[in-house]
Formats: sequence, structure tokens, C-alpha cells
Amino acid sequence: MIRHLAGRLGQAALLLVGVSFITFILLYILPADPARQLAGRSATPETVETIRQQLGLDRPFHEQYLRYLGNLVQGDLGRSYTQKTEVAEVVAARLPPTLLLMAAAIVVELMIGLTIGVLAALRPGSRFDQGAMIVSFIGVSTPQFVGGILMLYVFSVQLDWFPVGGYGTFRHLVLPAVTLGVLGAGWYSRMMRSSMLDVLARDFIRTARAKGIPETRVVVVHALRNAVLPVIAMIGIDVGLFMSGAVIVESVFGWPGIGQLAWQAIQQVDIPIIMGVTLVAAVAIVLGNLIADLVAPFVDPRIRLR
Amino acid sequence: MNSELPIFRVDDLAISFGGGTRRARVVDGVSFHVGRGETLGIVGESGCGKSVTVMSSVGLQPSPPSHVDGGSARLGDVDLLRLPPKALRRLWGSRIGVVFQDPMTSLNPVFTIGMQLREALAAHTNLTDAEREARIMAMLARVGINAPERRLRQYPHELSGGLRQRVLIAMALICGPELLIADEPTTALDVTLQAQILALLRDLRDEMGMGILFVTHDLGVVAQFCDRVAVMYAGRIVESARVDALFRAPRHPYTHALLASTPRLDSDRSVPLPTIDGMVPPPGARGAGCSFAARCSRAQPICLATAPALVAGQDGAFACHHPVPVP
Amino acid sequence: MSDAPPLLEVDSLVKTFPNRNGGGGIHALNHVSFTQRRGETIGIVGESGCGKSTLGRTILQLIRPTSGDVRFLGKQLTLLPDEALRQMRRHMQMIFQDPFASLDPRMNVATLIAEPLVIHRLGTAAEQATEVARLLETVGLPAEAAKRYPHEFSGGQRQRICIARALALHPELIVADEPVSALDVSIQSQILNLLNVLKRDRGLTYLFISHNLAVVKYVADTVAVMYLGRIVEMGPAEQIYENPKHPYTQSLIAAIPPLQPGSGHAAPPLQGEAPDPEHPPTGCAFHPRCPHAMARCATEAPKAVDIAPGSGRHAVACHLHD
Amino acid sequence: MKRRLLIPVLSALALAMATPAMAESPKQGGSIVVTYKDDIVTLDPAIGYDWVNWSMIKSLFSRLMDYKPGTAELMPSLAESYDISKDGLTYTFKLRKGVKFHNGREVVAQDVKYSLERALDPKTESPGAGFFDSIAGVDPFKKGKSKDVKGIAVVDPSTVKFTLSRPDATFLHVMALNFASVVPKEAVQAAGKDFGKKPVGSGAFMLSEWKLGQQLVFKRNPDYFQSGVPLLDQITFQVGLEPMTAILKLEKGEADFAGDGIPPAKFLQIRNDPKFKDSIVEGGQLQTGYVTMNVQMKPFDKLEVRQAVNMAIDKQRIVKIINNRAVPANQPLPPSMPGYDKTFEGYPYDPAKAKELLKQAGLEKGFKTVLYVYNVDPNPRIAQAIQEDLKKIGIEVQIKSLAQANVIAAGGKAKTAPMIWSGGMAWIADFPDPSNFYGPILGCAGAVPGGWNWSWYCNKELDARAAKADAMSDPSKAAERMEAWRGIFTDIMKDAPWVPIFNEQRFTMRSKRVGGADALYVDPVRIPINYDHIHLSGN
Repeated sequence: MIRHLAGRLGQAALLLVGVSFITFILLYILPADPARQLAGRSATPETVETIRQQLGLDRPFHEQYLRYLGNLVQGDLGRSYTQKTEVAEVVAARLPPTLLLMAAAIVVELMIGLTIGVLAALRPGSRFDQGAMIVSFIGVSTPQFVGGILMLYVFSVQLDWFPVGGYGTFRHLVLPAVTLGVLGAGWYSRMMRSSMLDVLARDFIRTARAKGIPETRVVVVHALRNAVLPVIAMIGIDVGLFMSGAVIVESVFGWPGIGQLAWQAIQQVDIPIIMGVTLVAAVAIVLGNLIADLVAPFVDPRIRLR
Repeated sequence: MNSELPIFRVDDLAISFGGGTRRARVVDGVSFHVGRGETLGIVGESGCGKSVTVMSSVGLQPSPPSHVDGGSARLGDVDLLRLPPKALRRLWGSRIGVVFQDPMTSLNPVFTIGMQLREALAAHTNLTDAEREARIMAMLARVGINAPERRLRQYPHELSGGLRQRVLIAMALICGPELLIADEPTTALDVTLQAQILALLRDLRDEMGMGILFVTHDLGVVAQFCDRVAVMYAGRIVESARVDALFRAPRHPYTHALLASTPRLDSDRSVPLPTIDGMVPPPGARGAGCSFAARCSRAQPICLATAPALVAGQDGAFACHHPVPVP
Repeated sequence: MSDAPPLLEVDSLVKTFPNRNGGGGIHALNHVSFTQRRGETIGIVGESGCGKSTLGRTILQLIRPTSGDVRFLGKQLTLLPDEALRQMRRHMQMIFQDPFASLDPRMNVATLIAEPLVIHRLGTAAEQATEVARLLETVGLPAEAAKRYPHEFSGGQRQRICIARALALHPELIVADEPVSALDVSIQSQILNLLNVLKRDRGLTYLFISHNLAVVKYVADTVAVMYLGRIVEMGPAEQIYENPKHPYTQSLIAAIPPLQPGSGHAAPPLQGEAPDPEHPPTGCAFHPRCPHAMARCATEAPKAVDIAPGSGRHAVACHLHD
Repeated sequence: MKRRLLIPVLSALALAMATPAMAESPKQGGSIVVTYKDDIVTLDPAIGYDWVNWSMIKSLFSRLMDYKPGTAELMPSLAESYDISKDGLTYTFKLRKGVKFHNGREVVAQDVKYSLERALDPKTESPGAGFFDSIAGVDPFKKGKSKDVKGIAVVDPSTVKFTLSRPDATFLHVMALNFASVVPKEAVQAAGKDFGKKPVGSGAFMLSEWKLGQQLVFKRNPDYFQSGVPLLDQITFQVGLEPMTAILKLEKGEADFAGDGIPPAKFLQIRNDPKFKDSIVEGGQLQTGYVTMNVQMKPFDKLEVRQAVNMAIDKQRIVKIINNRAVPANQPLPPSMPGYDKTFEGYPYDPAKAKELLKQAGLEKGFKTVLYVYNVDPNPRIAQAIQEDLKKIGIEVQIKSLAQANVIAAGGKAKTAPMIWSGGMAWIADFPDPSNFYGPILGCAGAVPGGWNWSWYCNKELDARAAKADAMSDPSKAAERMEAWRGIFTDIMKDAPWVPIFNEQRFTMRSKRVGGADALYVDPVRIPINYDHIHLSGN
């Protein structure tokens, strides 16, 4: 178990170095020149050059990267070009809201997705099934921007149930979590449906039925536990999906998370922040998969951590 | 071994699959019965409808896609085909036990053996925990599982195939059913294991006195394990007889050909194995005549025109216009 | 016996699969040796997990062995580089258990059968078409089958397609891995007959892998019985069936239910199950289940001994016959 | 360029009503909510240079000079008075007495010198450092050869004297720029690199709360030197809201002001919605959208070709493409910029004449060329309209739709981009003076690698006239100076290095709760609004 964890963390560290390297290359070859951007258009070429030197942007690529990596190991993510503050500080301030939103969205998507998926699988081909799959498809394919604005318009402006964006109370959380969760719910309901259909056709379900136990028990105890296995693995992958979804949803709802931060940083070519957010997102994805790994053995005894 | 008072009796069972224009009759006019302590083998090649027949007769065949079009299946004086689902479920696991083909997939992988056994018992009895555990231990010991306490805590994947099939047998028999449905219970096992499991089932049958409905494609197993046998072809029973009579003198040309084409240890390999040419007609394409006529070496024009009825003979019954003569 | 060199020589073949921990390993093949003459059908029998399928694949180098040699047509396959091996594969083909899984559902039969010819660039398109027609006829399928797709055929017909495909390159050796296990009895007999006819007409050599001793009886000249990665007994088919020497072989034969009702089993069935190949028993791997086990069986692994001196063709690895 | 700094200048509307805030004499009190999409990156006046923080910094800090609310009219602010020497090289400012920083300390002349030197210090990385180049001694200071800027002298605690190295008529505007804000040294040093997050100034408001990514709260400065200002007790800035969401928030009454304006996609719908009739204020801005033609590249080296292109493009149609959010342009200066020539007619839309001109240039069969464009809507659509128009006179235009940085890079490279549509990168003035529209984008100084003069047009004679106009720093010569600039810009059009296309309008959305003159909501220097002077309606 501990060896497994250590191995996983080792992999994660390697992955992070890889991610940082690739991001660094991408930003390096970007045509936008942060020094020129910082200097403003009133600056003379000499001023731009001074700033470039100060930021170390005149150094060769490998030197810049190694310096970044060296700082990273010491927990220093660098300073934001535009905000002139520690990246770690900015990211740390933005992380809790994103984690909260993500947790809420996972609850939403699992509640909606799994329920719909199971119910649809119990009556494949029925009206409910067809309807649910169409709704899921819409959920999956509606752009989150449009979906979010629509939610705000209906539930905040028209019905006045929730505030229009912002952060702080549970009522602020509901709409962004639902918007973010609905996309996932679409995936999960489709996945749960096919997983459930698959499980319901397995031999052990027949065995359970033949024991004469109630059908609800067959479905809820025997089928569900098995059908949920692929879903657990999905939650790990989902974290990545959330990170990209968060960029849009956080912007629409004014949710002060790292998605919003990333969006702003990209527009301003604030490389240290982009790097910081990318690394945090990578860590989140690694952790998500690790958690899925750790949870899976509790649901499926065939998986044993060594 | 008396069959005067059948505990389970199926009459004129008809089953179809699919809906609308694609609906096709897959089992037609099938009748059989099993007595207390008796084993009836239902034998046939894949697609002949043997499993569907047996599973439908006890209500375990999922519907849709299958539909029972007619007939009855009486356990004692209850017609299973007319029971509401709840009442049917009370019989499953208590008066009817089922053992399926593949022990590797027939146990739920995420629950312990103990949980799956307890569940079977708890569904039909009101025993105290201690009584229940005692009964489970006894049953496991009876099916030849050593160290049952340890096994109860294990998960299916930690057990070998043979052990799993023993667990499934224990599960099917734990409430002492009158009827055991065994659907190809040894097909997925190696020969040495097959022999063990068959021996176990035989002992349990003799001890507990239940009737067994044994579905298989293996004539050797039928010969060694069953009292009577019904041979199915294309959704119908073409011949049924006491086992010794059937193997000694098969009357239906299909039974005859099937026996002949089975490789045996004492066969002479210098002579080509007899074969049955052609293919089984698919459901929906079965005409008015005998379904086997197209492949039958003894077929006459009448065979293509009218389906022969199942006629009782000396040692059994067969459905053929031109039966194989008794040697 | 002729003086001609054997077609196939398997020498001390070992295949160890790493287990999940990465250490130790599962000994799927444990020093397996035998030779096969041209035209001889060897039946490999044993329970599931005994290593018989691994043996077939390792001989064809579909799985590379851990150690040991395979000589085929005088070439040491284990040493051949990939390209040379690819050329050698023309001469050895495999037929599998599940005829449906072996055929690409998107290709029609003509394409499927011609594929090996196309890969090895043999003949023009017209010649290939003629060859396909000839092969279909050989395996007893109508010429019009060429235009159809696998799903339109029954299991037996699909196996015929697989056989036609295997024959396309005129191989010397065919490794047939449970070729009739998935088939109904009536179809099984057709395929077995076909294999026998092909052997007679084309001088094919089969390595026939099966768990069904009755089926093997029908095709094999020589039978090798495997248990836990080793050949425990090997000899001419008649001798193995009529006078099995190894207790395991005896149990296997006794376990087959005969077609005569009431004949019963000759002996009480063999107890227990094949042990976990990750943790094989010491000494003779069969000793925990063996009705004749002696003290030394638990400590000392028996060596294969020739029990028909002179012929060199019936060997048993059992302390009863040391 | 970019979305960084857009300092607008007075709209015609703003000119019409001088200090409108005074007219109503509203009461003080109340609070409002303002929303923005992006978080505020910094409130450091030496660094902040985007249109979100520009107006906020103006309210937190004071400068020697300022503008009358809602206008582009200069007035002294921290300075009580100023004096300009005859030769225009010396500016002496007398500071207002008793003005206090938010930390309670009085503002003295030394603070002015410190603040400007801080902005000029390369370590500060101020994007505004270049504006102060006319002060004597800036160059050695920037290069570290001098410890201080010799041209800034503290005469006494309430007097500061600037010496210029050349006459600069725009110097008073420069002293009103945010970069010239006065900051207390002790607070800057205490905050270290975080001064942008912990600003201390002497403006009308003080920062009382800042939750990163969520909101900032401004509280009124009770000690503000201008009596009766500000009118509001508190302003809450909620950040991270999409413009579309902001409109919904405004509609529901949760916000009073959508800082990012109306999303283009929703513009027509909102404009035509009677619900919002009274919520939208329209004004001009100091912006011109134009097409550059590289005069160093063939065939744009021929005047006739450039003139032909000017006459071939239907500007009215392009204005329609962007939902009439602009007015057609005929000269480089926008209408709200002093020096704009109302009588100038420019080149008319006349494709027949354009064809004629091409023929004169020996290109009657037309030619092929490339138009660079920023790849964000609506720019590619505008480029297509231009492409269609030019096709009618036989010019085959290939559109190169690129990222902003790539277009800027291409424009700054000699003989690379034959034509560029400036949209999305268009020049917006830093301060309301025509000189800001010449040097970098049309003068010889900008026609260098990495420069912003994408036409690579260099007219030595006009450069000389421009230098002369900028030397007229005597306030009494202001009218004469404007006349000079007017001539420069109309004369440029004779050479036609650009096709001026349109001048964008500003549309500001506010809630019904807030009042004050419309001019405050399209304030030419305080973009987007003048926080100090707006107030709740009904007060």
C-alpha cells in the first residue's frame, strides 16, 4: 500500500516535471513578448531590454527552465508579471473556491447522472430511457457558457432563487455547481446506463435472481456496486474535465477560482501564473486519479494494492 | 427413482423471441416431467432451445425479449407460468434451486462468498444468525469445501473454478429445494473436475431427493448422470426415453446421428466420423414439415410436408415418420 | 521411422510469465522437449492452465520463449530476427478455438483468405482469386461464399474459412489450438474429418491442442499429456489410450464419461484441482492429487523415462516407472 | 494597442456640459456595486495600465494635475497653481496645503519627486516611464548614471520645479497621467513588491478590502481635500463576472454598473430593449480604426494606389457590420480629439474613380496583395468586407488572420505586411492631445523595427511641423497649436498612408439607482466612469 503510494507519487513528480517542461516550451515559443508587454508602448527598446534582463528572459531556454525548476523544487512558483505578486499566493487564494465548486459539481453529477443512468438501464428502450438519453445528450453537448447564462437568466433573474454570480454562500454555489455538474451528469448517465445494462446481463445477476431475493436488491446491491466500478475510474479522469470546464463556468458565475485566474492570465500572457495554474491542475488530476485508485479496492475486492 | 408422481411437469410449452414482424417461435409444444429423486437430461446442440425451455419453465428467462406463448409448468399444483413475479420469487431459491454453467462469472465478484450464501438463506428463512451460520457451514462442508469459515470471508476471485461451482451448488441447495435446475453445470470445467462435480450432484440428489432438470450438450454426461433424457432439435423434443434405452436403440434419426458423430475413446479413427450435413434451420424458417428432414438420411416426401407428432413407443417417445429400426 | 530429420524439434522450452509482483513468475512451460516428424499429428492434452496453448504459441514464436530451442525446417526459430521469422511463418500456421473472433467482420471471405497471399506478395490478383476458389472447394465451402462476410456463416463454416486461410500459404505445420471445442458435435465431426482429409491429401503436420481426449484420439498419431507446464507422458496414441502409464493420464481417461449408460466410471474421480502455477508443489507436481503418491514424489521431480526401449517413443515422468 | 490603456477624450456631449456634478448639488452617501470580468491586477499607479484599474487608481491617488469631471479640460489638483516659464522649459507647481495621504501624513513636495523617480526607476518596470522623457536628467537616471532626476527640484516643502530638456506642450497632460500619481515613500517601502495590493494614496477613496478574485471595496476618504467629494460612501467592485452575467446582474439590481460594457453579441438586442432605454449612455472615444498600407512595398509606394484604396472601401457598410457601434472616419484623429477637422471631407467612396487611379498607376489589371488581421471577431468579418470592396477595383486581397502578437510583430518588421487592419489593436490615445496620435504611429520615429508605424510612412517635413507644434507650450498659443496639428493630420491624408475606417463609440450601462450627468459615465479620461462624482439618484 505504502509502496504503491510512493510509486504513484514518484510517477506524479515525473509527470509534473514533464508538464512543466511542455508548458514552458509552449510559452517559450509563443510570439508574445512578456517584456514588451510589461514595458508598455511608451517604452524605448532599451527599457524593454532592461526588463527582459531583469526577468531573465534573455537567457537561453535551458537556463530559464532550469532556474524555474530549481525555484519550483523550493516551492517558489515565481512572481506574476502583471500582478507583481507571488504566484503561489495568488493560486492559493484561488484554489479553495475551485475545490469547493468541483466537489459540489461531482455530487451533482453523480446524483443526477447515476440516478438517470440506472433508471434508464432498468427499462432499456422505454420512453423514459429514450427521453433520458436525449436529455443527457443535450447536457453533454450544450456549451457551458450558454448553459450557465441560461441558468442565471431563469433561476436568478426570472425566478429570483439565486444571486447572479458571486461567491460566499451556499446559494452562490448552487448554479455553478449545477452547470458544471450537468455536463458530467450527461456523461455519467450514458456511461452508467451502458455499464448497468452490461452488468444486468451478467451471469451473477441471474444467480442473484435465482436466489429469490427482491428485484430491488438485485439492482441496488448486486448490479449497482459492479456498474459503478468504471465510474470510479472516470472520476479521476473527470478532474481534468472539470479543470477545463471551470475556466468557463467560473468566468460566467464570477467564481473566484483558478479557472478564472487561468483565463485572465492567458489573455495577459502572464507566464508564471499560467505555469502555476497548469501545475496545480496537473497535481489535481494526479490526485484525482490517486483517489480513484485508493477508492477502487474498497468497491472491487479484485483490485488489491500491493 | 420413481416418476409416478412428478414434482415438476411442463406441458405444451411454447416460447417465442422478439417482437412485431421479427417475432419467431423458438420452442414449440414441449412437454416433460421430473419426478422426485429423478434426473431428466435435456440434451441438444446450441440453439435448439434447451436452456430457454428450462429457464422459461421456472420464470427465469428474461422477458422481454422472450415470451411464453402457451403451455403450463407445474411445480406440485402451482403453475409457475401464471404466478405473479412476487410469488415466483418466493419459490426461487427455496423450492427451486439453480446452478448455472460458468462458475467463474456466476458469483458476484464484489461480495464475499459468505454474504452471497447468507443472502440466499435469509431470503426464505427466519433463522437466527447463529442458526444461519451453522447451516451454511454444514452445507459448505457437504459440498466438499474445506475450512468453510475461511472461505466465507473470501471473494469469488480467490477461489478456484471447482470451488466456485461447489459454492454455487451449496447456494442452490441451501434451502433444500424440490427441483434443481442445472444448466450445463460442468461444461466450463475440466474433465477431472466434471467428474467430481457430477459425483457430488449425484450424491446430493440421492441424499436430498430433489428432482434435477439437467441441461447439457454432452451425451456422455447424459449417459452417466441422467435417468431419462429428452433430445431437443430446433425447438422441439424429438425423442425422449429412459437413458439406457436411448443409448441402446435411438429411434429418431437425429439422436442416432448425434450419437454416431460423437468421437469416443473406442472409435476407429481409420473410418471417417459420421457427420450430419447441413445446418439447423433458424427460428422463423422452420416450415410445416419435420425440422430435421433437410438433414435426414431417412427423409421421405411426407417428412417435408407434415411435422411428425411425438408418439409414445415401447421405451419412450419419438417424433418421426420413419424412425430408426430397433436393432 | 525414417532417417529424415524431424520437421520440428522442441528442446527444453521454458516460458516464465512475470507475475503481478514482477518477481518469481509463473512457469507456464517447464523444460518441454519433443520432436515431430513430417506428417505426424501430435495431440497435446491437459487441463486448462497446463500450458498447452502457451506451448503452441511459443513454438510459432508468437510468444518468445524464456529459454530453450525450437528448430523448424532446420532453422533455429528462437534465434531468427523478426524479418526472417516472418518469412518462416509461411510454413507454419495456426487455427484458433473461436472461429468468429479470428475473422475480421469487415472483410469478405475472399479478402480474408487471400490476405496471407497479399501479405507475402504471392501471385497476381487473378491468381489469388483462383487460389481462393480452390481453397474454398478444398474446405467444402461453395464458391459463392467468397463474396460473403463472416457473420453470414455458422460456427462450423467459419472454422472452415479459418482453415482455408491457414492453408493459403501451403504450410508444413499447422498448430490447431482447440479447433473444435466451440463447435457442436455434429459440426465437430465434419471439421475433424476435414482435418484428416487435408492431412492425407496434403501431407500436413498437425500439432493438435485439445482438452478433449476423445477428440484427440480421433486425429493424433502421438499424444503428449501435459500437467503444470511439463509433459508427463508422451507416446503413440494407441499406447496412451490403451495402456496409460502415468497416474494422471489414467485419471484423465477415466474421467471421460463413456457413451454407455450404466458403465459408470472406472475409478473414483481424481480429487482436487490443478495447483496454482505460481506456487507449484515440490517434487512431482501431480503428487498432491496422485492416488499412488510415495514419499519421494513430494521431494524429487521424476525424469522422463523411455518405457518402450528401442522405439524411444513412449516416455513417462513418474517414479512408478523409474 | 491591446486592451491596455485606453484613455478616452472628451466626447462632444461632455464638452457641452462643463462640471455637471456641481449643477445638481446631490447629497453624499450610499454605495454601489461595479462588476468586471478580470480581476484587478494591480493598483500601483506606476504600473497599472489597463482600462479597469486606470479609473480606480485615479480615485485612490492624486496628481499635480487633473481634469474637470466629465471633460478633458485640465485643472490643477494636488497643485494649487502652476507657473510656466516663457521659454516653456520650466514648470513650477505650488502644492495645496494640508492634503493628507490615507496614512495621515501630509503630502509634501519631496513626495512628488520621489514618486516620479520611482516611476522612472527601471526596477519599478513602469510601463509609463517613457512619458517623462522630456524632463531634464531622465536619461542618466534611467541608466543609473545619476542618483536622482536633476530636472525635478524640491524648492520648499510645498513647491516643486520641473526643468525640461525641450519645450513640451503636453507636459501638463503628462502630469495628470496616473504614472505621475503621488505616493508616500514609507508605505511603498513597507509594502515592498506588494504595493499594488496595498495602495496608499491621497485620492477620494481608500481601499478597505480586497479578496483576490472576488471583490474589492473602496471606502470614502473623509479627509479628501476636495470638499463634497466623493459623493458615494462605498464602491464594491465584484470581479470575475462575464459581461453577459454582469448584464443579468444589472437587470436584477444586484449591480449598478457593468464595467466591461455590453457584449458585442448582445449589443443590438440590448440596445433595442425598451427596458434598458434609460440605462445606456453613449459617448465617443479617442480611437480610430484604420488600414495601413506599407509605403515601402510595391505597389503601395505609388500614391495613386493608396488613394484608390481609400476611395474603394465602403466605410458605411463596415460600420453596419459592427452594429453601428462606430462612425465612419476620414482622417486619423477621432472627432472628440482636439484638432479634429470637422470641415475635412477626405476621400469619398467612389470605386469608379478608384479604378481610374489604378489605371493611372499602370495597374489597370489590378494586383495581388495581403491583408493582415487580428483573428478575433469582428475583425475577420471586417477584413472580408474590405476584400470584397477591393476586388471590385481589381485588387485581389489574401487575408492573413493571425494572433494579435503576430500581427503586431509583422507590422513592426520592414517590408513584411503590405496591409494591416488595425482592429483590436487600434491606437487609443493616452491623453487628450493630438500629438499622442502622431509620433508613434505616423511619424518617422515609429517607422523602425518593432515600431507602431505600420505604414512605414516617414515625412520629414511633417515631422518638423509636429516638433514645432509640440514646442508651443505657452498656454496662450493653445489655439494656434491646435491649428498646426489640424493641418498636419489633413496633410497626411494627401499622402494617404492610411485608410481611416471608423471611430468606435462607447456605450456604458448603468442601473436606475445611480444618477449624475451622463458625461460622468462616458468621462473621457476616467474610463469607464468617474467614480468620484457619480451618486445615487434621488439623493
